[in-house]
Amino acid sequence: MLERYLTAASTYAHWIDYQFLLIAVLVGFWLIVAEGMMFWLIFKFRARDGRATQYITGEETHLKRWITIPHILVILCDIVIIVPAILVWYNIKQVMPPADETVRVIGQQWAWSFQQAGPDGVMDTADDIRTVGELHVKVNTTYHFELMSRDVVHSFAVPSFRLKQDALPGRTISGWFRPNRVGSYDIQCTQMCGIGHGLMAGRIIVETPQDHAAWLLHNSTPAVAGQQALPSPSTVGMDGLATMAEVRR
Amino acid sequence: MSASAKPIANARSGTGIPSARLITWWVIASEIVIFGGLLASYIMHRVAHPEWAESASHTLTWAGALNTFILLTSSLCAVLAHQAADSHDGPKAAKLLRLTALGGLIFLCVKGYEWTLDIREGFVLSSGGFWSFYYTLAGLHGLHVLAGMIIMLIVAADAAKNEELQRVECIGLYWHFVDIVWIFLFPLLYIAK
Amino acid sequence: MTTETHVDHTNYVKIWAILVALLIVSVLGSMSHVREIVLIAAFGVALVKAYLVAKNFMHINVEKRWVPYLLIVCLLFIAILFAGVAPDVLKHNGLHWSKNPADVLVPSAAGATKNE
Amino acid sequence: MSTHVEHAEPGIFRKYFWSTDHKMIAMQYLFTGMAMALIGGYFAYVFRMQLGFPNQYVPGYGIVTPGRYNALVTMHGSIMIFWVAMPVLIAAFGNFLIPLMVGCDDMAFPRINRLSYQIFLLSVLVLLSSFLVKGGPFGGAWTAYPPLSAVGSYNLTPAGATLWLVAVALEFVAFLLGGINFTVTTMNSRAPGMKMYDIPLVIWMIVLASIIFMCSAGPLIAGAVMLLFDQTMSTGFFDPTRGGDPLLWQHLFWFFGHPEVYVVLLPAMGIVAEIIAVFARKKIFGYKTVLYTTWAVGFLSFVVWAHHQFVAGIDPRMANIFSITTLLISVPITEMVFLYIATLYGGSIHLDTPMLWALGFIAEFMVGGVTGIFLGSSGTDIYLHDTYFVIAHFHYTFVPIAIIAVYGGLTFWYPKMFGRMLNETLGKIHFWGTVIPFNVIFIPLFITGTAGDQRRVYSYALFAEQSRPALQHLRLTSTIALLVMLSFQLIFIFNFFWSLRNGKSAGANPWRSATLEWTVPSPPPHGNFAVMPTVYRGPYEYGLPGGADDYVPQNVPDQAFGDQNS
Ligand code: HEA
Ligand code: HEA
Ligand code: CUA
Ligand SMILES: [Cu+2]
Repeated sequence: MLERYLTAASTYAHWIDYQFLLIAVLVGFWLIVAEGMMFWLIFKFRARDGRATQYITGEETHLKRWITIPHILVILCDIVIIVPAILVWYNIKQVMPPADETVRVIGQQWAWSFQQAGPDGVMDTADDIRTVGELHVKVNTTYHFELMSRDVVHSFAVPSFRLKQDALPGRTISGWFRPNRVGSYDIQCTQMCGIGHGLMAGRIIVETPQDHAAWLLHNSTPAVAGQQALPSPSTVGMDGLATMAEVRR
Repeated sequence: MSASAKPIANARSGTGIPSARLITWWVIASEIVIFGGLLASYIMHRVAHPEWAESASHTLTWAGALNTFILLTSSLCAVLAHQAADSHDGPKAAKLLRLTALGGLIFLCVKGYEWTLDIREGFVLSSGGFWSFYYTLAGLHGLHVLAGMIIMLIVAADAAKNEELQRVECIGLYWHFVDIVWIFLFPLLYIAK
Repeated sequence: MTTETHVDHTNYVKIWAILVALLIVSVLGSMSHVREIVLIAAFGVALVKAYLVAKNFMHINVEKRWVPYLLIVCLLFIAILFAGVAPDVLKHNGLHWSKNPADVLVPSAAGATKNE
Repeated sequence: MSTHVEHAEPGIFRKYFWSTDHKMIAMQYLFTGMAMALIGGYFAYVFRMQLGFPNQYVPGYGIVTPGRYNALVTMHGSIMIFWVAMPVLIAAFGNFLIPLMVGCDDMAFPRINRLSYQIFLLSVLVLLSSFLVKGGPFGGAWTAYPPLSAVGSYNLTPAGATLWLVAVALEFVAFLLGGINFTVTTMNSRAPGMKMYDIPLVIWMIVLASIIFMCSAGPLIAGAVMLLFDQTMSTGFFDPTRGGDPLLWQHLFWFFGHPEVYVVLLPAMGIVAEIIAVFARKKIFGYKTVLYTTWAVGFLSFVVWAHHQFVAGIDPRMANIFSITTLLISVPITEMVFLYIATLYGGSIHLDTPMLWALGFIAEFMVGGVTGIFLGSSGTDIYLHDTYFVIAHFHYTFVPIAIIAVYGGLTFWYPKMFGRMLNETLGKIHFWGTVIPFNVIFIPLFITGTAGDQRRVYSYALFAEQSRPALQHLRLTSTIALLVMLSFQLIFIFNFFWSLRNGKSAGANPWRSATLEWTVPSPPPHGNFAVMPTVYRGPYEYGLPGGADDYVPQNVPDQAFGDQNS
């Protein structure tokens, strides 16, 4: 259902989409029943001359049934919803499938920077690739991310992956994702982080292994620390930069 | 508004507890969650940061202990004032209440002296996590002492004229509550190191 | 007013004396080097003192029943708060997260003031 | 603002600003709240215009820059919750109704009541003054997460942030005082004979809401002190580089923030209960069960707070607990809603304006409630958190509460407050002109949220997926519907002030209602009751078989059964 509105580009996107559908069907049913009941009662018992009101306290067993039975059914619905909801949560947030690759994601006012291993496959070596605003990943590869923030709370969200995790200063939070569709997708910051919050956009580029290897080779010159502090034009576009400059004034 | 212009609402007592005492209990209940929230935050941080013990060792245990003693004694005066008010002896209740307020004043003086020493040693509000909590907790408590004293003197002025004697008990309840808060602040800030 | 139960004068002074004695106990206990004794002297005694004040000075035991219950419920809410928050604030790491000194991996934070 | 002239002896100031009369204090709260609603609505207009017509000149405001956008959203949220919903639903209705409905002459502590409003007014002034300081009002969202809210160089509105915090703290103090007073008055000052289960539901709910507020606000007041020191005294309570923890604030905030939504929900539910009973001529179906569900909601509301923080960096294992409790709390609310619907059964439903609002409330609130289930189940919240789906969810709860139910209450008690009837035709036009556009505003936002639109973003230009034209059309639809909705509010404002002078005279009991406030003249005189009433029965004795009229007021003795006529 969700895919009608936004592509699903990671393995767990479908889990969330199915869960959404399940809830939609169950609560949708109850919503329609309840609304329908209400409007029917309004129509049926609209004031008419000569018809007396019934005196009902709500303690009568034969009438109370009409509350208790739906009530139990709603509890059952809640259980049917919560069990898969927790399973989805568990599989996304609590267990981490073994990683093929690891990336480090750092939020700051108001850009995302990324660090990943260069061709040698090891983090924190000279050939690490650091990028700003753009993350290149291989399709069908399980990534672990280590998320942190330099200043305030940000939130690392990739809607097409159904991925969202706040980045807190002072903490490293890890998670995982496994892209399964080649393409280029939005990275949002979804936590209010100051006046540039609406400008804190990024792109995540899912490539075939070949393309990714080529990209790695091409970019594996050691980055100078500190250069990452400013978003690159490639991410925000000239428009964004201009606004950002205005904002900083 | 003079006492006689009180609404009928004020005189009724559906629960069997006079309104004045009832409202005091509710005030205490809402204060419990204020202090409770702050204390819970402090305890969590304190357990998480064993290194704060070093800062805590600079607090002056004697000052804390002395202040505990003063508050306990003033609580005694408050309860004796309540007893006097119960036997309709307004002037005596007033005298005891003023004594209680005096206890509060001494408490604040000791506190002021202690803080002066702390600050001279270079420990201010922003000198680190422990000190931030130390000044915030004790400061919030101190404000309650101050507020209690002011109300107490007002109540005492009425009580001396044998008016509004039911208030003597209420301000006493509040004062005991402030005392209890301190009973916990003392070990938390001064003893546990 | 709690006129129903008349508590006599000497009683209050006695309670006060016990409270002061307890205070002395806790101060002395804190000088011990055994951690358990310090903790009991600090918090065990504080609980007893608080109980004595609440019972004897605030007369909470002769008040309507629901009043102490109300206060206990307020404490319970704080306990719930504590239980919900402690896994994040009290601990330094948990499932897939850990607190890091900010300067370890984030170079720009290295300049930030660090105390203690 | 009220028109009735009593003895002219107290001067204007004493009468309107220094009064201890609960009805006057209610009016003060009501008019302050309505003025704030206009401000909050104006902000919604400005930022929705920006979202509908990005970067265009907004008539009546100007260009919306990112910084200003944030400030507008923050102020909109804070004002609507703290300075509209709270003062109108709890303080205005609570003040007006409690003494009248429990049968006494005033609050138990009238001067504390006056103090409460004065502190509230001060908080309004402090908040509004933040529009004048350098940097402008605070822009870090109504949740004010530190370190953004704590450090001036991060939020760039240091003065605004502090003023916002002080204003919120003052507002809390005002409502603590007010709430304690409500609670004591209801517990102690009821008319003789009014037992626990004879108290009208609206009073129960306002009082329970006050108690929930009292028990949940404490930790946040403590948090506010800490945040204030972080802002102004360079402490590090929430600064991780100095041993603090930013998550602590989030917990303290939501420990209050979640109960807060039920604090405003309950009074609205109470208002609706009164209206439904009167216009369906029915006893509330299962009065006691409604109360039990209310208590259950009150208690459970303290154990669900972290559902706002599923992905905020809390330990993932904790999310499971909070997800379960969140779904659990939907059970008593569902039951409450079902009981209201069941009340309609066997009734004789008169669709006057107040009833339209009340039924509209139930119909719309259910949509808001069920969408809460999507958010409460932790798995889907990963995706939906901080999207417009959340925005649509809580506007489908808040607007029914703070706008629809409030209009219901206002149209219902207007005759009692001012002694005149509102115009029925204008009332109905206003109803449909509000409720239909309301759905057209927020249904599109469910869709944009589902499509990934994140909140608090002034423009989606930089987000390729979000700047699809289809989504922009939805945003535009929403904005235009808001313009329609706002223009229909003029009808209400006209009706309100026009009827003050020109409305039909109401008489004491125009709706043939059984609760005590309708036994006194409209508007009620100082002291309310000429003879203090005694209560003989519950509040909802409608549709009685065999009576001369179909209802019996609470204060009519059993033997006089049948010969009462308001
Ligand atoms: C008064 C306002 C109000 C009310 C009543 C509610 C009621 C509920 N809310 Fe909502 N909520 C808010 C105001 C409110 N909320 C606000 C302001 C926010 C966002 C704050 C911010 O971030 O700025 C929010 C956010 C919010 C979140 C966090 C979302 C996020 O940020 O990621 C969650 C998650 O669990 C949630 C859940 C619920 C639930 C389960 C209910 C339940 O109580 C609803 C229960 C009602 C029903 C269920 C409807 C009636 C029942 C039926 C029609 C029968 C069918 C039902 C079933 C089969 C279950 N809400
Ligand atoms: C009670 C709460 C309440 C109410 C009623 C409203 C009403 C409205 N809200 Fe708001 N809103 C919030 C609480 C509320 N909101 C909160 C808490 C946030 C989050 C803030 C944050 O992220 O920090 C938010 C955020 C928010 C956003 C998201 C902004 C963003 O994230 O970028 C949007 C977007 O469309 C929006 C729109 C609207 C609209 C169109 C209305 C319309 O319904 C408004 C119409 C206005 C009126 C109808 C007023 C008319 C009044 C009178 C005529 C006087 C009569 C008065 C009385 C009867 C009391 N709101
Ligand atoms: Cu970073 Cu919002
Ligand atoms: Cu919530």
